[in-house]
Amino acid sequence: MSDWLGPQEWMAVQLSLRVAFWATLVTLPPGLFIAHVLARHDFPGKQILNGIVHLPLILPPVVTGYVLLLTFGTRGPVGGFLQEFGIVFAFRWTGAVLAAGIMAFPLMVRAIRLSIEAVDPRLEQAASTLGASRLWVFLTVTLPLILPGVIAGAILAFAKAMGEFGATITFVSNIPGQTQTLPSAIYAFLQVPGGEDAALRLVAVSVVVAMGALILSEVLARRVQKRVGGA
Amino acid sequence: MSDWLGPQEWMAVQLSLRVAFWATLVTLPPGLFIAHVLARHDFPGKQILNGIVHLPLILPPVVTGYVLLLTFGTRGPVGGFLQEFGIVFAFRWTGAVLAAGIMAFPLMVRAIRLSIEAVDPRLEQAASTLGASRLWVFLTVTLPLILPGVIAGAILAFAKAMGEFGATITFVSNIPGQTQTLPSAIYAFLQVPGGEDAALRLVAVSVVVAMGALILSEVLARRVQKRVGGA
Amino acid sequence: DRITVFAAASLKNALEQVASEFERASGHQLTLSLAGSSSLARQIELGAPADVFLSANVGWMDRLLHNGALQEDSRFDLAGNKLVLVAPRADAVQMDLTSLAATLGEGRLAMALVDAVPAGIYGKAAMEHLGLWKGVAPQVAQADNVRAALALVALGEAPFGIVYASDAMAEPRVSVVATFPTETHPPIVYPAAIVAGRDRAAVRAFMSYLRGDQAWTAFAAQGFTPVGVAHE
Amino acid sequence: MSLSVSLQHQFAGLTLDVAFDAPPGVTVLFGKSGTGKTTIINAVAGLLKPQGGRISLDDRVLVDTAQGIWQPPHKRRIGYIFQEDRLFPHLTVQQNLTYGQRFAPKGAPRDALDQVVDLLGIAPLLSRRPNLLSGGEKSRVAIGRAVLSAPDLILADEPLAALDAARKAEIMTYFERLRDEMSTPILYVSHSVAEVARLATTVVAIENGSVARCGPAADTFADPAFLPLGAREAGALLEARVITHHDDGLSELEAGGVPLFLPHVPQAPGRSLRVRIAAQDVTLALDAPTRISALNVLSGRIDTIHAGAGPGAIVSVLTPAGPVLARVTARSVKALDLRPGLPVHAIVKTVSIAPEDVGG
Amino acid sequence: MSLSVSLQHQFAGLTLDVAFDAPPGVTVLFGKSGTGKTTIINAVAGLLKPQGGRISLDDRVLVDTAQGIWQPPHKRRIGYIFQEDRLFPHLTVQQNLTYGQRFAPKGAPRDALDQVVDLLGIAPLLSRRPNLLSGGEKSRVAIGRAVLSAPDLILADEPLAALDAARKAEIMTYFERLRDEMSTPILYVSHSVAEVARLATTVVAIENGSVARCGPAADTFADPAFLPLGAREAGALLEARVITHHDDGLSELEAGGVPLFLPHVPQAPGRSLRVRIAAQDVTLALDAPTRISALNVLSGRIDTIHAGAGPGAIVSVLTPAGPVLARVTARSVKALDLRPGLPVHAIVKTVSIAPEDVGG
Ligand SMILES: Nc1ncnc2c1ncn2[C@@H]1O[C@H](COP(=O)(O)OP(=O)(O)OP(=O)(O)O)[C@@H](O)[C@H]1O
Ligand SMILES: Nc1ncnc2c1ncn2[C@@H]1O[C@H](COP(=O)(O)OP(=O)(O)OP(=O)(O)O)[C@@H](O)[C@H]1O
Ligand SMILES: [Mg+2]
Ligand SMILES: [Mg+2]
Repeated sequence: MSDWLGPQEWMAVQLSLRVAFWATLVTLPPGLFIAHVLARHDFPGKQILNGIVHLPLILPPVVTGYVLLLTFGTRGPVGGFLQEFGIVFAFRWTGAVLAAGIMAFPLMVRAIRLSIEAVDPRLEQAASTLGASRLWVFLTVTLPLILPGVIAGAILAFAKAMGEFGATITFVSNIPGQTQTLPSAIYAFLQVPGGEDAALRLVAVSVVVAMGALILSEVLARRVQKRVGGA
Repeated sequence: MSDWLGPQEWMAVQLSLRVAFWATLVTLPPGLFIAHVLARHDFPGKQILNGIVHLPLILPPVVTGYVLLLTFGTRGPVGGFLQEFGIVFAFRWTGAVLAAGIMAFPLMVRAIRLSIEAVDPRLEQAASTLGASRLWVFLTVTLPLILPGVIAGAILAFAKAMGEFGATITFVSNIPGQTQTLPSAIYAFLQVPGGEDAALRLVAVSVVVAMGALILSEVLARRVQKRVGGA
Repeated sequence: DRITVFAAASLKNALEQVASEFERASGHQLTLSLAGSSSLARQIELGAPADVFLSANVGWMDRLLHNGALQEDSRFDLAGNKLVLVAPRADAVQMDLTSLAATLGEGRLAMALVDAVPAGIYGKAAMEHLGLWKGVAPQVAQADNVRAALALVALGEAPFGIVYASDAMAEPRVSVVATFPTETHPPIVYPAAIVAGRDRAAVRAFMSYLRGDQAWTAFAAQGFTPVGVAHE
Repeated sequence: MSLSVSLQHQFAGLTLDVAFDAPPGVTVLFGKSGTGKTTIINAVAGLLKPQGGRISLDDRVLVDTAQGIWQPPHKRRIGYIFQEDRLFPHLTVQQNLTYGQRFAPKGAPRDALDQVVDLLGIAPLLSRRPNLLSGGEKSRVAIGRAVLSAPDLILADEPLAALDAARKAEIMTYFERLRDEMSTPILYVSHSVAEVARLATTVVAIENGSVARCGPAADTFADPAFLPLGAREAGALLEARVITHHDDGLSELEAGGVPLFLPHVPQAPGRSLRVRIAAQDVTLALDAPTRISALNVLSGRIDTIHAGAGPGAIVSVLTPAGPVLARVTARSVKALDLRPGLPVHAIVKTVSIAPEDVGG
Repeated sequence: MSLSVSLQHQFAGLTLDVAFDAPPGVTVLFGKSGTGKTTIINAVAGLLKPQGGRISLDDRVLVDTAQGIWQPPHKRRIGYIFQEDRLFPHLTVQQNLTYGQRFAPKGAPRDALDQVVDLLGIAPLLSRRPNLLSGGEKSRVAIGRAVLSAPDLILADEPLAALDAARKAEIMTYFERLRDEMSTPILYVSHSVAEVARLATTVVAIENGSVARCGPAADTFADPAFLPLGAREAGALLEARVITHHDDGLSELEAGGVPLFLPHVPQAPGRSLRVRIAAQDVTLALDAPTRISALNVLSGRIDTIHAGAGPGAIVSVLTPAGPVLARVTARSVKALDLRPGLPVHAIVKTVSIAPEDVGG
């Protein structure tokens, strides 16, 4: 493997995995929260929240990256604030996580929201008559029932994070070992004549990794489904 | 509006709408089919099919675009074949539809699949005892019940198609009036000094259009849900 | 007649001006497809309906000529550019390139992709030529194109960046603090050529219009520098 | 039409191995909760692929695991009334009711929608969706949906559990009509002998996954040892003929030459019908009773006495009308010195032949 | 504890306007399908926000629309046995059963899991998931889940509809224990008077969204005009005391000095209990009967005669044991010249006081 991939590409593979993993993990709690809010609550501004969540999907990634740079960069309002607490995104792999996470967010929210909407509210009612508060109902009834959807959302997010390029490179640019993810490396190879072979190797790695994650998620989801599902 | 947007930008807006609309419409039937197959059937190679569906999400869009160019270009195996029947994708708006559709496909399939998995198979059984064949069961029971998911999938696809850039520009280039979509136009503006304002205007248009579509889909989905759903 | 031009996106402003003037003068219609040189080159290789290719670098042009996708004798260098070091306007002071590594410290040097995108390749070559590359390499933040590198400097995220003079000129938030001598890097040129099999009167008319003074005014206005003899 | 079932299937908690024939008419499956009734019905409907066995409806083989035959559910032409309602939530009540009609063969005899709707009392609900219905309303719609699909066979899994007695009686009458006029065979799961006795042609009692008893309803119910659901549910069936309808609301019937007085029955004079007399409603007297409110007294001789596990006994009395069961205490058996051959009078309160125990 | 309900709510097809008090014990809601029973119970549980009204449990106000008070369901401490089972599909039976326990206050009196599991006969199912249970098994688990949450109030919406008679009787006994030992008030929906008569402290009959009748169970059942579900369900309640248990499996009780013989009851001698005598199980005789299998004869005088719409009449007889109802034909009323004041003998078959009609 290390023969086949140069050390720099190897680093990119590792970094991409790390970024995708953390992007998925970090977006999961807010994804659950927002999905629940959108699925089960009505409030003024709901459509606006929904729109904001979908923005990264609609905007060209470059624009998203630029917006991230403006807000989470060291000179940005949020970035500057967080910097005081030692949290820095600019030019760090954490920034790549942020970018990938934000790009993946709408996919995750949609998947989870659909699952929540499919949960029979009568089961949640039953739980509440048994004494479970809203939070407990969510944790003990809703969450286990939407697990297949959460897994689906997570894998979508992971896949998206593995493939994300435009926003990431715009926000944290491409620093080998720190922010150079697989797609950045692939992109670079494709920019120069004759780089196709090297790009192809990296594409193959991407595909293998993502397929692995996909199969894992299917197995997990199926196990969960079997517990809950039909005869 | 035509004052505010130049004629070329205005064309890009129209084209993007057209492309997103057709991309959504054209991917809907295969999306339904594949989602149903993945949700309700087991067969060898299922994981491979699932993986292929997710590929456009995993790969950097440039790679997807390149692959499309290689296969559906005038010199590509599929493109060359289709050309005999007068179907041309290369450097046509139809190619932009193809690119956007393929990029949006995994999102649509996931949304629909989740919805199908949430349908109580006992209802489908009931329909079959009443004499409905598999196809009828799907059309009269499954499909109406998953409508919210189909709408969600379609709107994800539409939003994605509106925002798709990398694969499109790589596959069909950026020809005003033919393949220049909003994101391509935004990209071009961002490549030269002083283009930011124009880019921003186009971003605003994107956002407004996509939000409109989003709200429409929410209203539709809610109406459907009300018919089916809880008290 | 309708002429389709596949051109590097960085030529957008100049070409649009040229296009409208040419259309008025000649009566021909001009369609501009603006994208990255690599995309355009591959598309032309695979049969894109382009008549003229304007590349932002020599590499892709060479490859297409080599493949026979372009008409050999039609090639010429349209314009050139200069490479400059920029800093955010607020803390901009003219400086010596050799002190870059020291001044940079922990800060980032924004460049386009140093192995893939022309501005990055030129920049890296220049730094290597000046013997500075080793010192700054770990600090380089590579953007996917030169405009994104410029944005990093303009927003103050990177204290320095290496970009084209043409871009730096139009960005009010940055100042040029040093210019790379021409001999430190391969010549920066934007070559043009007719796509093989697309040689028509109208296309030729456009190519010669591009060489003319009127076109040159437009390029010069965008900060491009002259190449070859035509405009000396 | 006649259904023939032979099934082997194994679950974690249940080994099912049953074989029975369901001749035309109503075949009632009795059995405690969890004995496998729904499992059997699911296999007949095609919702469960049995591990082994053969199910056929006349010549039509629905399943034969040995020959690898398997008809999918939608080809079986079965109207299944599920234990839960399973209504289509996206369709109105009316659309639910007519769902099966489009798949029914053109010429299939079927009841008019209006008639079924009236009978089930769901006319005001037609435009509503199922999620806005009460429990009993849902189960009535589910019944309508199944019978309106013009099925060749009806499977009914406790269809009346959520209904009040009055409504139950009406729907029982309707099932009777289906059985007789449409001659649709019905496989019916119930927990209550009283509820289905008048309907049943054949009785199949399931215990822990096997057939404990199977036979024609009249014989089975007349057997004092047949207590599938406890002694309280015992009772015999008499074949009777309507003689006339009296002005005071009573109908006079005749069974084996003995007059029987019942609350008005709808059948015309001359028609035959089946009357169930629950064992617990019968009092035995050694002397012919006079000046009592009970109108029906059947005289006969004791055939057998079946002492149960508890303090009771089931006494079978042979009367000209047929065998009648009486549930009495062991104490009475002793006090009255009841024994086979003894002449006794079976006192049956008119009214205790309740409407749902009379059927055609 | 005492529940007080006053409710106004309007649906497309129903205008609900009811007010009743449910004193400690079991309050039974009777009513035909679609009259609003589930709707009332949902409002008590907090699953429906009524358009108007007030519901309180002793001092605890659960809802008061006038004052804008609203307690969410999880604060109400209510054990709701739903009309459908609503088990959690992702939890095993055991986890379903113990779900509510973690939310119960620490010191709340509750039954041991084992005991409830045994009673409900679901021990072999503990590790299964609900989708693999039969209909009756599910409904038993649902009962267990509600009672194990140590509720202050139990709402039971036809909890026994899917069960056989034997299992029903066992669970009724258990509800009785909850009522007496745990003194948990129970609001119980049923379609069958016989099923709940022994349980009921209070009876509320609902008709088309309003309270048609409401009062203590004994009074209400003794009223010959109270026929919420048809004459077949009429019957009176007697207060009796256990005297002794005989060897032949009979228990001797005493009600107002009159001996009553019943199949063995579990209560110890000296304990009081309530016995229901269904009107249809009573035969009236003008002469004291002899040599018959019925062991119980209650002598008294006719109080009222309530002629129904059909051929029957409900005769109320005042006996030393209390009022007893008898359902007879109008023909017998005429033939025997029955009229208020006439001395008669009410013949009750021992065995017709079925186990489920006896309660403590
Ligand atoms: N898919 C399954 N896997 C394992 N066990 C099952 C499955 N389906 C049913 N069972 C078990 O098989 C037994 C019989 O179930 P069935 O539903 O046939 O009972 P039933 O006779 O209809 O009972 P009820 O009267 O309660 O509805 C039950 O104990 C049930 O738990
Ligand atoms: N959310 C609702 N919207 C409109 N109508 C409703 C709604 N919920 C119930 N209903 C109607 O109100 C009436 C009373 O319903 P409810 O469920 O209280 O009846 P019920 O007495 O419990 O009947 P059953 O014995 O059949 O369960 C029914 O006609 C039902 O269709
Ligand atoms: Mg069952
Ligand atoms: Mg109800």
